Amino acid sequence: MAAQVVIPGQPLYTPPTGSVASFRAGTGTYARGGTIYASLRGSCSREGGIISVLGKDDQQSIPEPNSTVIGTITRITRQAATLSLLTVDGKPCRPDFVGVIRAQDVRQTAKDSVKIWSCFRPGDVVRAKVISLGDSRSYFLSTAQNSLGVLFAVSGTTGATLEAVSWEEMRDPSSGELEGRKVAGPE
Amino acid sequence: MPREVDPSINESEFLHKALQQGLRTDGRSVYDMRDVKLTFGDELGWVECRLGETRVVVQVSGEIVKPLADRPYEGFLVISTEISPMASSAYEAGRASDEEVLMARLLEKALRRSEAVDREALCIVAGQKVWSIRVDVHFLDDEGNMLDCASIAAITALRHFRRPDVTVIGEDVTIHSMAEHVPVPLAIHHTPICLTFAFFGDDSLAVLDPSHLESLLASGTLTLTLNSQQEICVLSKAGGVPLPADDIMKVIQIGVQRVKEVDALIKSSLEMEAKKTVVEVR
Amino acid sequence: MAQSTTASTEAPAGTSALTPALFKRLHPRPYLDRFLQEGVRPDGRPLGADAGEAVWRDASVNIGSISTAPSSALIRLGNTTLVCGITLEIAPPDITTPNQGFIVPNVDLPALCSPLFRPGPPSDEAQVLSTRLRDILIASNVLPLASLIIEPAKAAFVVYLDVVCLNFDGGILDAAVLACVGALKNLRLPKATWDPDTGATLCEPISEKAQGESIPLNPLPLSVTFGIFNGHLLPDPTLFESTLCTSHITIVVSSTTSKLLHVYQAGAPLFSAGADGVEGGGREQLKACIALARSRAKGLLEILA
Amino acid sequence: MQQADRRRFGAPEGAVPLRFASTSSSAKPSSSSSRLDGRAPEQVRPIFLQTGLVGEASGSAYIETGRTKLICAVYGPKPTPPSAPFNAKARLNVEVKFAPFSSGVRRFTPGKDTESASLSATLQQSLLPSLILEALPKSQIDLFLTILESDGSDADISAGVTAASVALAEAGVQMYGLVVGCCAAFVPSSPLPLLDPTRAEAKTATAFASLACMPALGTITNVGVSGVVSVEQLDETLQKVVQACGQIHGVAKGALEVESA
Amino acid sequence: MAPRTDRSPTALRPLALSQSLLARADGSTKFSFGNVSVMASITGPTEVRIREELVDKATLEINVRPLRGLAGPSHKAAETLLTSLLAPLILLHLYPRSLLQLTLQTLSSSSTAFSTAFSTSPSSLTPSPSTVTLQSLPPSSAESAARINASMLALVDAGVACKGMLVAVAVAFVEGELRLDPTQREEEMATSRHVFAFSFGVDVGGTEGECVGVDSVGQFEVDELFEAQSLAQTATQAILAFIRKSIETRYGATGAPPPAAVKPAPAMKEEKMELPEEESEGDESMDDA
Repeated sequence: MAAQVVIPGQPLYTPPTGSVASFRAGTGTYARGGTIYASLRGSCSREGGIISVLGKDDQQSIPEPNSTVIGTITRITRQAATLSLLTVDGKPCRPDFVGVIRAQDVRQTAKDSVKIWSCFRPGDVVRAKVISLGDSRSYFLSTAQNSLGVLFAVSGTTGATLEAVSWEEMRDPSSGELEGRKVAGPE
Repeated sequence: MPREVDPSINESEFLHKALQQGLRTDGRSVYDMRDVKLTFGDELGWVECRLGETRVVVQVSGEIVKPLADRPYEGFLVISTEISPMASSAYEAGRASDEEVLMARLLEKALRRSEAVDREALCIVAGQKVWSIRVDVHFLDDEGNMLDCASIAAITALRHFRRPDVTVIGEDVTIHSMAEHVPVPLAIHHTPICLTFAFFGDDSLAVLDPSHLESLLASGTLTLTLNSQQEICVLSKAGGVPLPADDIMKVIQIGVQRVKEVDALIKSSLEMEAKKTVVEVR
Repeated sequence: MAQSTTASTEAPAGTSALTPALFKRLHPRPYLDRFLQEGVRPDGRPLGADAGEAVWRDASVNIGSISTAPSSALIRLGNTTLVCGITLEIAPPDITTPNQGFIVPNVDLPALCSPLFRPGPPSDEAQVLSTRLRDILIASNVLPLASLIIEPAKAAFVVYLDVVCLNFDGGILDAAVLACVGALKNLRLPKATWDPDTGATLCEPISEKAQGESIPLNPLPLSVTFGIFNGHLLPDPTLFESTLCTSHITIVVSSTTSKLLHVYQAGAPLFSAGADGVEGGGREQLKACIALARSRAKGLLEILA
Repeated sequence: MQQADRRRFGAPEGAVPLRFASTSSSAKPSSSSSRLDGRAPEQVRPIFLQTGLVGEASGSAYIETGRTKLICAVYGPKPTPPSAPFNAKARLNVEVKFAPFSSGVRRFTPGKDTESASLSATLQQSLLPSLILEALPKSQIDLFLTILESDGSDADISAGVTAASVALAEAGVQMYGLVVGCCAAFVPSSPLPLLDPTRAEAKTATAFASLACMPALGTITNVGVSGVVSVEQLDETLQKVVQACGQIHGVAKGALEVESA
Repeated sequence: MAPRTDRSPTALRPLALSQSLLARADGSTKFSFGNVSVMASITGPTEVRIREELVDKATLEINVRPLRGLAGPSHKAAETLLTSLLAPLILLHLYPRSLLQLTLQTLSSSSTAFSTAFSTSPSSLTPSPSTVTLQSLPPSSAESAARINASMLALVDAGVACKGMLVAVAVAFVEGELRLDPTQREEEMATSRHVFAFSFGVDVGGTEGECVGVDSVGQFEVDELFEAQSLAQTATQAILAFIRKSIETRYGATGAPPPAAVKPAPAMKEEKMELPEEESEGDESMDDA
């Protein structure tokens, strides 16, 4: 059943005078003078004592701490790998969001011995998690989880797509050569 | 955009030491210009000037436009000096560097403000139609001192250029094709030529026509615009080291001599070219 | 091909839900290739020469919707939307062409129409479109410049054709040509007289009584663009398809004659010469494109009428 | 100036706008009404409002009221340019443009057009109080508005505010409520102020009032009065304008509901 | 318009080519069709601005500059044409994160501005011509073809690796007659103008050449287009032979660029042609077969 469409500014809930509010304001809403209003255009849900409004699915999203993002590596240095983000939480985003995976955020263990070059190469498609809003330029990302890391990579020499053989290596099926990567496992 | 690379200390020291002995890296003496080579095109008003490896092409063209309301008797002389990355990748397309602006202004002063071209002679019908003469300066190769090269090319091209003959009856204008009537040269009062000196260090050592390396290492430049009648049209010393007045007078004396040589070269080149092209203009 | 297998092997290892939108974003080439292998385009159009009219996007024209302009046309070509508005001015003819007025076409791709463009002066792409539009309009001579003369050598109309894109989804040149032609067809020039005493031109306002003069147009140019992707011919490509195509060909045909008015193709060869091994194999395919363009032009002409 | 001209095909030398022989073609108001188009003084023109016209934009709206036609698109939230400092709130960038054919004479000024710049500023001021920009740290929202047909800049800006707010709502930018705009002109020929005046009506006006408000919350985000008008008359007028805004809000609501259905 | 007297309708004007003329550029070439000549210079691979940097290939920046006046929208269109023709041929991925800067300067093209007399007096106004010509469109086809050739040769001079050679030529129909390499005046009087670009090399056209670019304006029948294309193909083969000879001389013992001026017969056929990539330096690498 299609939920009721609400528009921004529409009052969703006003507690009866004198009684305690039975709903709290969730996402897509705001409270003013006790009344909860919608702040988004979308469908309204009242679950678990929280009123929230969900926008449409194809809404552009911006990265927030804890978002899962997918991006392409554009640049690597000794200290960090830079990504151009493709998706945020499974939704395509604008290409000009930039994220950085610093060497200490690549994996959980042996953080000090991380060599960026043996974890990422330019062009790799990587899944990562946002750990903070970062500086004015880029978001700080982390791949320090089993499910995070390189999803897709091609060989620098033959151009063939690499296959994962372990957490740390991928193989070129055409030449059999091994290349180092921080490989993402299944979720 | 790749920036100009600073010369190495070795290059710099070598050049300075040689200069102190009155020697230049390309074998010239301090007040020598590099060879000026003028080439003319099939088209009237097309001139290529090479000053050593520095290379500038100028095309002069004319069109008929309406004059400004407050100057109904005056034609236009439009000088376009955009340096493309062809001259050197240090120049960015579509964005003028300070150096470029300075060069454009000096060239403008040399050609326009010195009234080299009689603009009133460009009038066809007062307040209605005048010639607008366009000087497109193309810098092809920057091996130093593009300004002098451009000024020689531009004034030579202006003297080489011919505009179509025009007959005016009342307000009606007939423009004759080049084949029908012999085209008309522009009224040119004099031949201003820029000469640039570069100064090095405190000992106010000056060299004429600095090469690319010399202009990178120079502490300042001085540009004179002179004509063969020994008149100074523009003197511009922009920044750099402070110079005693004597030194300035000295370079002016040298300039006066050099400009005569260049003027003679332009004249003889134009005469030789005229002999060739006479055949073409029927 | 290697890449498309990648995508399939990646899906199980990767995200739990590789949605179509995500697939399109991550691997645009395999995404398009998969569609084409199934004989269908991402927007549902069929592929193949015998698919008839369905290979084109819907086109519609709305003439004269802008009342501040003497004539205007709003074109929709699939999602692509643009408006061509005419403004008139009067100028003395160029001294070398005293019998001709002026047509000044300009295409504006404002930042509004697509995230590809920034606010500010016209982008390179807009300038290229303006140039090609001008070349097509002038070379086809659709509006004879001589018909814009008010008084020879003294005064002539200047017809500005300003094309403003509102939604940018490929096929802009095709839509822009259609919009200009639509606006020109509907244009009426006010009656104008040049006064020899003042040198000025006075016009009679267009009203019920004085409807102005409509200009007899020459055969109309109609532009049709094709994209080439992986050996597939994609008629009237969308923006997404265009960015992946290795080559484009634009054919401008004449509405009533058999003449072509403009052919433009640059980049990877239209059809690999070795494909059929015969000299002129690409030529047959170019002929097929031209035939397709002609049939499309007929359809476009109908919506203009 | 040369810079801008080089990227377009320019006007031929000496081009001037058309001059018409007689300009006394002004239509007379119909007998029953004081207005040229037969509306009652407090009646606004019918509004056509549609969302989603610009496919790649986060949100967009096209509005047509009488002869005023304009389109608005919102892009973002997107990252701020690297040069911008860290900002805990989103920035709202507004750019208003006139189509060259929007105003009768060819409208073409390379570089900045002062009228568009002032419209941009008004639009931004009218919208900012409605937006919850704190929800979008270090990002930027671009709002572009193109006026295709203008019928007086006051009517343009009122329609523009409504369209912009609807486009922002469609883009999913959090806001306290929809903003709609309306304006009124005081003309000597009518005892009552004329709401939503056309260009012809605005020409004779002695004073103007324009207002942007959030009818859902009953708050005003921007109000401007120019010319001489008595306080009582203004108060009365503003109430009428707010009423009209209520109607416009209904249209805006309708447009947003249709799209999501 | 009078028929051609100085050469046959299917003959080229004298070609001229000289390379490495400029001291400050990494590669330069001047290419001429008769009096239409274009200088091309290449700088790079060199440092690229971060904003324009491409991770996996070189950024190709092209600037086209006219002989007279300032560059306008039509020069942007010329840049776009060059980009779409050259980008597939240059092995850009060999130079990631770098800049290849190509600048084109038209050095000469005869002006047709005052070639005929005209008058503003009403009595002398000539009626508009009955046949529709491209008079109102500035002539540009021969210049466009010269630009393409000069660009390609500047790349060769600079030692930028390419898959093959690109050669272009202009063709026009004047009063129903097909004319190769039209003059400015012929372009103005033409009913249609065409620029064809052919690529030569393994996988990109072989020795016959493959048509990779067409830019035709005017009014023409389909068969005319093909007729023009065939003539252009033969002509580009001849131009390539000329280029080959000229480059061989340059890299041969003599060193100096030849004062090249040949009038190749249009009948010149492919027999003598060899693989063009093998010429010049070793960097003209071939893609895997």
